[in-house]
Amino acid sequence: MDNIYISVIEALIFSSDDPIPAQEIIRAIKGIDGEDIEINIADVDSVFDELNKKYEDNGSSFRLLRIAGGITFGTKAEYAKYLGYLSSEKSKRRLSQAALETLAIIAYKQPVTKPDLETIRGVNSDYILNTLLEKNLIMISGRAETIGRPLFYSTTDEFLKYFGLNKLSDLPKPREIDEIMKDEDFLEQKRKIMMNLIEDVVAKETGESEENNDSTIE
Amino acid sequence: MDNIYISVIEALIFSSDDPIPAQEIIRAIKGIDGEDIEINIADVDSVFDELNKKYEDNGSSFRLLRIAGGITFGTKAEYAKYLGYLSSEKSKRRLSQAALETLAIIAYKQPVTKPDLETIRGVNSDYILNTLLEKNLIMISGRAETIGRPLFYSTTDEFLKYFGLNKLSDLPKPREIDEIMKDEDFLEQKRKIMMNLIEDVVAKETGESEENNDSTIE
Amino acid sequence: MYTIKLDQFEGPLDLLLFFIKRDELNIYDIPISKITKEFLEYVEYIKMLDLEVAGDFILMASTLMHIKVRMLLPKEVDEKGEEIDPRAELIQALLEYKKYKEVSEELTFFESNQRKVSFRGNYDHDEKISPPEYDILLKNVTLFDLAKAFRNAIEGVKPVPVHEIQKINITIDEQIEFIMSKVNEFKEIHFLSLVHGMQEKIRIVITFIALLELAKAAMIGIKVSEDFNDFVLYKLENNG
Repeated sequence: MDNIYISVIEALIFSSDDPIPAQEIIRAIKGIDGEDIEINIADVDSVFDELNKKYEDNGSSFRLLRIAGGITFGTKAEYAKYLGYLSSEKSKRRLSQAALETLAIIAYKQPVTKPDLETIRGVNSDYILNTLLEKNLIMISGRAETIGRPLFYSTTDEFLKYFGLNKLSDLPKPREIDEIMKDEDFLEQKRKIMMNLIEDVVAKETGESEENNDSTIE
Repeated sequence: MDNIYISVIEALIFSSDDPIPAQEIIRAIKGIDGEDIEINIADVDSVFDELNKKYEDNGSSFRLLRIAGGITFGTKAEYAKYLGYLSSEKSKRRLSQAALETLAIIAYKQPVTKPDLETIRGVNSDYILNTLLEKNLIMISGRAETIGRPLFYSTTDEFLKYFGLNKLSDLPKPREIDEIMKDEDFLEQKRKIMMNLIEDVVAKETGESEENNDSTIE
Repeated sequence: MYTIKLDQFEGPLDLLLFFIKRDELNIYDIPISKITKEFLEYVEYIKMLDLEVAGDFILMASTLMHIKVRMLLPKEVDEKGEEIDPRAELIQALLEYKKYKEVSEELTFFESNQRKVSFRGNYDHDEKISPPEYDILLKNVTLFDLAKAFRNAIEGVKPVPVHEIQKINITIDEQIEFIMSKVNEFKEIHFLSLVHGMQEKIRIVITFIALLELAKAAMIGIKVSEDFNDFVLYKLENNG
């Protein structure tokens, strides 16, 4: 095997979304450089050892691992606490999908009670509500006058800060989101209507209204 | 800064799935080893250079890049064809001319409203805004105080990452209108389009997969 | 008519720029009649193809017609008495659009280069230890902390089957006195130890209300406990 493939193999392992089997590495190299390229599983195996020796010698914080029949990179155990610190920090900042959904319902329907919220979401929301309260994104803002006088939930200033809003009325209106999201069919319809209108204007301006023929628009 | 942190910094960057800002690296190290640890942004900067020199010297296939205000590992361009052979991610479509145009306007005029954007482009932009929002290249960033209080759009970190930019000011400067006027033949643009074309032909010849449909340039 | 691929044009401004470039026209002196005529031909063609973008092209056609009509009328003047060129706005729009179109062409280069870079694909095998104590961020007592501690206290009470209605003689004033005596005695007392041994929920409720009253009247202080399901009542020095 040509030595130039050491780096190619390293790049393939680095960028693969899953541990990459040696076979796949060979397939990519032959796929690009031709079937007659000399490279086999034993070559990949020795590149594995060679690269790991290089990482060891130059004090790299990562090394190659064999996982589930493939090869992948992993960082060494001695850095585990630093990486753990960051990932726990990150998870604190990232809202899970369920939390986001709940937060969205509260943001748009506030003040809202837990029963109303759960009717909308269709699932028990105790845990999520607690999490959001703990993160200070929502607050208890009073009580409904309905039976059982359930608590009202509303969003906090922290919520506005989190989403970079000045005030609640800056939230995108559901109607506006619909407008951006509406499918092409609808746009097409709208355009046709518009075309019709503008055509009339153009016809009038140019004084050609008698020749005007709307056959293109049904 | 203690030299032991070179490897810690390498591990933190290697293990972060988004470009990691120097501040965050410092936060993780101080979070674990104490606030009195001596490490600052300049230290991280010099580790950046030091590590990149190491990767260069030992023929590594990846190196550190500054993207979207953070640091991340990325492969060198020369391995792109091998990686593209296996990864569908790399063979995905380029952005259309309409998308690029819209992004350019948003990038320079941000925050910008849909009406303002459409005035410049001269076309309805609902569909393209939706596409860019879905791709997370732009985001809703607030509301204008003008009549109808239309939503503001801005670019995201993903936008910076997509174009390999560290910060918005790294964007190419638009030419002044006077300058555009002088260059009636648009020579520069022609040259650029040609270069891009050649690049694509080369990429295709070296075997980018057939799903790769560069429909933007005929 | 030249055969041009219509989907090459991002909109009417793009098409107009094409005409100007192809015919080497002076952008500041666009022959409106000529360009309008040609533009309308394309609009017909676009309509025939029923392209999505037709509406925007027709809108531009109507703008061109407006300009054409205004060119025939006596010249308008602005406040300074200078003649207004009916084409001025269109020219400005064309140049503005061109500015961004140029940049978008440059962005294509950044895109090309960046497409050659791959990022790390798999992060599943990095060794990580997440220290749980970093999850604790709370600093101040909030209504929620208070309510949660209260609920925990309520849940700590074992449900006893009661078959006869019992009258419990307890008042807020009594509990205020009770709390003040405890606080004066111990300087600090945890809520859970304050209500420890209380058998009836109502007694805990009344005690809780009493301590809220005291806190409101600044007779006692409340602060966070290390156990986040509890909190601490403490004696305020100026009331001693």
